[in-house]
Amino acid sequence: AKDDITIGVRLEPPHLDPTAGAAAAIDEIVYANIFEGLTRIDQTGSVKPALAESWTISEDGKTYTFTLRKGVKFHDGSDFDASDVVYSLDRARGEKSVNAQKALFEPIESVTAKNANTVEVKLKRPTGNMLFNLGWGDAIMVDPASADANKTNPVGTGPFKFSKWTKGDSIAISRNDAYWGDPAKLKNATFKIVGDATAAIASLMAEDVDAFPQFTAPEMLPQLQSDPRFKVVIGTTEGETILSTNNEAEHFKDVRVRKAMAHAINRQSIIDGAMFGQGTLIGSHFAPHHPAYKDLSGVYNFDLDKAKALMTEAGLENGFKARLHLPPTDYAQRSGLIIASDLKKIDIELEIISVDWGQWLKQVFKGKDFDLTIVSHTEPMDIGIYARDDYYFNYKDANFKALIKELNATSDETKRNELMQKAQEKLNADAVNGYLFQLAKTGVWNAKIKGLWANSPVQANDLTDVEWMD
Amino acid sequence: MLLFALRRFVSLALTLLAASLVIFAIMEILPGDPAELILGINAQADTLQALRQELGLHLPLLERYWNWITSMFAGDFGTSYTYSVPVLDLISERLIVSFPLALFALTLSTLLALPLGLLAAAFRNKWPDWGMMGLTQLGIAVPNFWFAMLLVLAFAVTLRWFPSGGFPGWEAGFWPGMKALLLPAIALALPQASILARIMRSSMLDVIHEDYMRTARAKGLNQTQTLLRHGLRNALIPVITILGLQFSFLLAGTVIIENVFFLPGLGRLVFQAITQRDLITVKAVIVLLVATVIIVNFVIDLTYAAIDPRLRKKKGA
Amino acid sequence: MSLLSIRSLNLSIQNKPILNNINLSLEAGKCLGLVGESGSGKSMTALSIMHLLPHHSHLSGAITLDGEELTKLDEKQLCERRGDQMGMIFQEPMTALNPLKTVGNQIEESLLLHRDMTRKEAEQHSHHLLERVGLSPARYSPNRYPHQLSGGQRQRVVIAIAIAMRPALLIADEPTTALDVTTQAQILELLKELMEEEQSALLLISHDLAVVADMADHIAIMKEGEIVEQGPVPQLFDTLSHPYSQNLFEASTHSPIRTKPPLFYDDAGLSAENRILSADQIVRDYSLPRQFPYLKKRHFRAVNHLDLAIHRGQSIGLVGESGCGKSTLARTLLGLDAPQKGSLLVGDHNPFTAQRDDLISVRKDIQIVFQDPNGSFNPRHPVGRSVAEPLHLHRHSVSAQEREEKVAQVFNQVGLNPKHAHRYPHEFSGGQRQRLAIARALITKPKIIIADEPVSALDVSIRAQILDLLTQLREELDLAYLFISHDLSVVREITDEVLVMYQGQIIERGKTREVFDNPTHPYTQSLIAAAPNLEATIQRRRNSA
Amino acid sequence: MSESMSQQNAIRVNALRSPSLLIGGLITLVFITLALLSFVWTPHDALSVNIMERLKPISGDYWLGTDQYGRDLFSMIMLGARNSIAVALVAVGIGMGLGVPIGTWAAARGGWLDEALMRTGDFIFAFPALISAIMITALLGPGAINAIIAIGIFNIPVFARLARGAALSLWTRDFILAARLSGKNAVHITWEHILPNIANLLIVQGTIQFSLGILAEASLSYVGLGTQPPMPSWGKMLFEAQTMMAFAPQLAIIPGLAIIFTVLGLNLLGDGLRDVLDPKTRQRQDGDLLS
Ligand SMILES: Nc1ncnc2c1ncn2[C@@H]1O[C@H](COP(=O)(O)OP(=O)(O)OP(=O)(O)O)[C@@H](O)[C@H]1O
Ligand SMILES: Nc1ncnc2c1ncn2[C@@H]1O[C@H](COP(=O)(O)OP(=O)(O)OP(=O)(O)O)[C@@H](O)[C@H]1O
Ligand SMILES: [Mg+2]
Ligand SMILES: [Mg+2]
Ligand code: NI
Repeated sequence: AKDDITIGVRLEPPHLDPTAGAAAAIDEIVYANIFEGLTRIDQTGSVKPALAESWTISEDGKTYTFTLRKGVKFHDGSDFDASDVVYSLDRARGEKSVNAQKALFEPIESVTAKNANTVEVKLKRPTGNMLFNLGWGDAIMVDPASADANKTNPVGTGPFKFSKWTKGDSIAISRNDAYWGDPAKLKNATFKIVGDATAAIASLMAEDVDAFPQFTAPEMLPQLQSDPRFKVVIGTTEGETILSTNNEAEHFKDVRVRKAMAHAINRQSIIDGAMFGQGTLIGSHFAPHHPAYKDLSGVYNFDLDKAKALMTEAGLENGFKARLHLPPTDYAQRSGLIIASDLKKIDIELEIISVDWGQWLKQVFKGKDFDLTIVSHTEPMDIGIYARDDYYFNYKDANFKALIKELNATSDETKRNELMQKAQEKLNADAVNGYLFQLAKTGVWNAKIKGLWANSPVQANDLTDVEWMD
Repeated sequence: MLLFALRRFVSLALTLLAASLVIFAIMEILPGDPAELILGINAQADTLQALRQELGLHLPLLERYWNWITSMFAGDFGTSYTYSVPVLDLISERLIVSFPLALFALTLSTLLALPLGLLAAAFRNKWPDWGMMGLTQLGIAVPNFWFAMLLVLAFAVTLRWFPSGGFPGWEAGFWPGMKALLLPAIALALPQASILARIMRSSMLDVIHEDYMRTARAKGLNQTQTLLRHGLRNALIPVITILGLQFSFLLAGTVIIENVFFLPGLGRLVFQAITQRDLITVKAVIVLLVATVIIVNFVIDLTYAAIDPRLRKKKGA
Repeated sequence: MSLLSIRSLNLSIQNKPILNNINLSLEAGKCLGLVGESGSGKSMTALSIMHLLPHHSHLSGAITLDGEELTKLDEKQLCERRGDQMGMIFQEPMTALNPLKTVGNQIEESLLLHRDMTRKEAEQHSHHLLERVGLSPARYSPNRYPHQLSGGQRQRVVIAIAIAMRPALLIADEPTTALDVTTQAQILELLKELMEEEQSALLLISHDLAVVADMADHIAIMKEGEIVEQGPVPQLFDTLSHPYSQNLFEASTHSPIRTKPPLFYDDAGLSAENRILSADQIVRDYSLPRQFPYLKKRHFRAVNHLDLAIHRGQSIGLVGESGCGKSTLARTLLGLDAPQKGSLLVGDHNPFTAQRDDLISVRKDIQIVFQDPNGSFNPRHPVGRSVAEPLHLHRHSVSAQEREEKVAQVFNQVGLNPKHAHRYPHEFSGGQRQRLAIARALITKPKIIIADEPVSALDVSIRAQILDLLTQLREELDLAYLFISHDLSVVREITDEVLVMYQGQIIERGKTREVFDNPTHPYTQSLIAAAPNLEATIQRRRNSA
Repeated sequence: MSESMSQQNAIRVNALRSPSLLIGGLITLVFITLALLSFVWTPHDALSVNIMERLKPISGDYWLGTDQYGRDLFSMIMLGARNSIAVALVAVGIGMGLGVPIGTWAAARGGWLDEALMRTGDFIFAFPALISAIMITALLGPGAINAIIAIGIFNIPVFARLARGAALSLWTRDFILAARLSGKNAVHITWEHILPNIANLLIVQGTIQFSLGILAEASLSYVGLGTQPPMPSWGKMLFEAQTMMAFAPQLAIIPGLAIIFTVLGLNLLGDGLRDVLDPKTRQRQDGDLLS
């Protein structure tokens, strides 16, 4: 069978070191292929052992002891042991750290090597998510000798080795024959950067690219589904696509206005119109495939009369004008168009302002100078952002903060789920943002390929089990 | 000649310096902080500060400009914010795609346009002329990205003769590389060729009416001989001017065409770099592009002299 | 049997008749002169012989060359005849050569085309040809490009190309119109030599009767596409019967009648207060376009340390070959182009430093008639508006109605119908336009008019009218003239005093008669000797016949 | 009076004889009418989204069908025409309004000022236009106004050069000298003599720049920097349609054809104007040496 594959990705990573940048594009290439962490998150989103064979958690939930796998080697031949773990975690949380998710490591008090295969991690307080967090790309294990060069020449412990980066075009990796686990089935894999949706379609049809794990032109899916050459796999992502609302902006301060908007927006028609049917309705900031998910998607049904009534109640029966900042993604641009048309029906006139990511970050995210914007929050389990004072939603609710505080201190699974459901209800009740839909993972690949992830609980294209069938 | 070269060099340097100043100034007022873009939305203030230090973004404006200019003279274009590799490497990697592409398109359009223009002029007001004029009108009117779309649809998706885009790299061989560049080059060349053919035609028509053409006929040369031996070279002079001007358009055209064909070229680099606020790369690429345009026009000046003896320095005349 | 014979030739272009029943014949070794005013069809007759007519032309009749009927040949056969049996020298030496090829190359081309020659042989032969036409390859390298040669030298190259194959028939279409008189004389001499040595027949086309009278054995006079009269020289001049040919002959030797006595520079009546214009040591440089951008600028000195003073009522001629700086001087005197050095006074003011009001009063006194009647009117303004333009100087004192009246008045003065004031320039003939230019110069009632070649663009009969007009106006209005021309015969007829200009300087000055009869400066001597003079030529031909 | 009438008649007759002028003028007129009409009437509301009605084929109700949001394509083309034409027109206006005075001023003044202005023009030319447009829109934010500025700036040196070149050659003409002798100053002369004589050239170049402006706006919108949603623009429509080429090719073909036709129309109009207004090309028709 064929033993090489070309995978299309949308964005080119700025570099290849997942510990030094937020870009999802980095993880999509290197995570689980080149780099591994102590734990890993599998297709279903559950935590599995990786470089740590096993672990124990102390009673108080503050001490984690990891037993490391033996005989693991980095691609450059050096051994992986406890000192590498200490180095990696200290580097990520240290003063000079440029880790984009430094906050994940904030609860860690100390990391010590008990012996060559045992590491003890002490926390400042119990942190229920710790094992999951250690499975993030930002927490991968690196070797002190090669760490600084990882941006251009990543050296990890994974089943694939980095081989070549043709900037702007592709990144090639090849099988690591000295892998500690079951070796990969593919010999070579190339990640080809195809930014443009049109180009993606063309390259797929021309069979220049074998797979697009995240195909960004949902309008083409019916077409591709009926083509026997391809397999279309719809999975889930961690991306809650929301109409982010500035809760301190004039008019939007008023929960009645926010609720009116929730009733005025026909979310199913957004999924149909913008995403061509791909996506799941949500009612809060939580991924539907998660065990703690509570389906609140029906709370605000599409009801223009109710919406108008709410507007009248808020004293805004004549409507008002507002701005809608749209980042340069298809889903945002398309949803924005429909939302603008929807809200016009309750006399909210939206001025659409397209911005690139730089401007979006500066003006919307940091400057909080916006009314509405549309963005997909792709970090897994990120409901905690609503408790952050400085976050751009400007949602400053004491009750919610207390909820999250309690959640962070809890490690009991059922208790946690309960709290999380409460948090979801709270957000839904306050209609903090417009909760539109959970972004679907629409993967398209050659029908003969097996083993690609259908869902993406973390941003990754794990190729370990991928193979061609005849 | 030495003096000439020196003066020309000084003026070239001055123009470039002015250009660099303008570019630097524009880059400075572009909204967006590169450090934030690199680290994403969850980054913390101290991390950002650390990165800013690393990138040298904390220095005062003038000092930054000075550092940039001086190191550029030393051949150091800085390190890309987003790719963390020397900008020079980045550019040279892209250049080996963009430069052949521009050259390919230029050659293609010239090879296509000149004979067509000549033919149309020779058959003025007959069907080859009408045909060519109609086609070139269309060629100018068709947006090149749209044409590119059609090309992909026809030759990559349906016929599968050429790749739909991407670039395998020259190490994959010369032909695969050329094959990848052919469709983009055609899309780029179409409007250029149309304009060029029209210029060639009208320039040839101007020349046809020159007295020396009649002199040539009076010597006993037939029409074709007259056109080729006496007309062509004279007609080329205005064509070359346009060719020089077009180069700049060609470079601009590559931005869009490289996007359509997802070619790893300079145009896409600069486009990406602008949206990612990789300002150091943007600055370098634009300086490079502007320099290219200025240098190309200089070469055009020299070409004039090669073609037209009237522009050469008088020697003992 | 004659070498060339043309029988009932008719030509029409796009159904417009151009030539009508032309009959001509020419013997080997003889010269046939073809004269007639501009547009009469001389060039078209020549091109009919060569079969190089414009597109959409229809030719009928018979043209036989050396017993062969040319109209029956196909294009390929014609190509073989052209250059080989018939050569042609074209009207414009400046543009008849390909600017991008060396002259040697352009001569060799026809040799290589018609003879089985190696490049080497062709090169040798072309050197020989250049020697023949007086451009010794040792002095003037055949590797030069046309722009490196003067007009006369270029015309010699064109002749060398035409005679390269020793054609039996040589057609020379106005071979000297673009050249100055001294060069013209040389070229005509060369043609004569060639006829003698090669026994070629020459068809010489010109609108200058004097030139043809000198060269031809036989003359045909054309008018509006027809031959109105032809005959042998010099007998033809005694028997001119057609009114047009008589008119042509008279106009060529026309001299206006003057009543007022001439006014010379040494007259006691000329005093300082009568002085209208004076120039002292003026210099005018043109900066030439740079050969390359950023290369040092080059200059061309068109007027070189020149002194001049003009008083009321004087009529002064300024002569000199084409390009010697006459027009430049005129523009400088008018205060349009600032001189680089020297001082200039118009009235009592320097036009470049004077106050605005002074300048206006100065401008009222001095006007110009431009060299080119086509270019001196804005094609988009009715001529009345252009003629009235100098009244801008009087805009505070002249009402719209007065303006109309003044325009009507000057129109009448120059013999034009005031009703035509609303017409556009292209609706007037060349002669009428020249009258309009004069009308414009007169409208402010100036004291001096600078007339820059006011007749050079006109054909002989109109030229005579304009000269009469100028003389008459001078008599009536007591104007001073600076009359610029390179045509000596014109200057001789209408000026009292003459300045001879050579390469930006005045080299001789004196009473017109005296200078013409007794030139002292060698350049003036050669100029006067070379100037064709119809009456003198006819006299000479009569004597030798 | 009769004579100047005859001149006008000659132009009129020529205009009728020039097929490119007729066809070009007609096409341009159609699109301008559509654009103007869109202010008061469109068959449907081009901005209202109606997902139920999406991707409808051509029908009596939807003359050109609907797009993926159920918007009426014909209404969008009308609105797009308005945007495209407005952007291009204002950009050409900026180019002419600033370029022509600069060019004629440079020609009248000469010397260092001329040199400085023309070098500045060269300098602007040295920046590949689209890249600079991208920079400008990155600087000012995307949007129609900024697209106009970006495109307009590049029109300035085009017109400045053209006006200067033509004016320079006019300044040496005798009729200008005559005007100077009549005591008229440079402004006066430029207004009375220079401008009327270069108007033809400017009009013809104007149509060319106009068509280039439409293409430039399309390109900018195509990369997301031109007209902003929800306002449709042809370039934007093309961009949105291209992923649907396989099953809804009409979405890409219709705006593509609209661009092609408008640009074609303008080019033909320019060609035609040149033939009609320039007596030289009229004569050229008869004076062929070859063929
Ligand atoms: N290409 C052409 N198409 C139509 N008519 C032409 C063409 N060339 C010349 N004519 C006309 O043919 C007539 C004769 O022109 P021709 O050139 O023979 O005059 P000419 O006697 O040589 O005048 P000149 O002394 O000015 O050279 C003129 O009325 C002219 O307008
Ligand atoms: N604008 C200019 N730039 C450079 N050189 C010029 C310019 N105008 C004229 N000359 C040169 O200056 C010299 C004098 O020109 P000018 O027009 O005064 O000659 P002229 O005596 O009037 O000739 P003609 O009898 O042909 O009218 C010529 O050699 C000409 O080539
Ligand atoms: Mg002639
Ligand atoms: Mg002159
Ligand atoms: Ni024809």
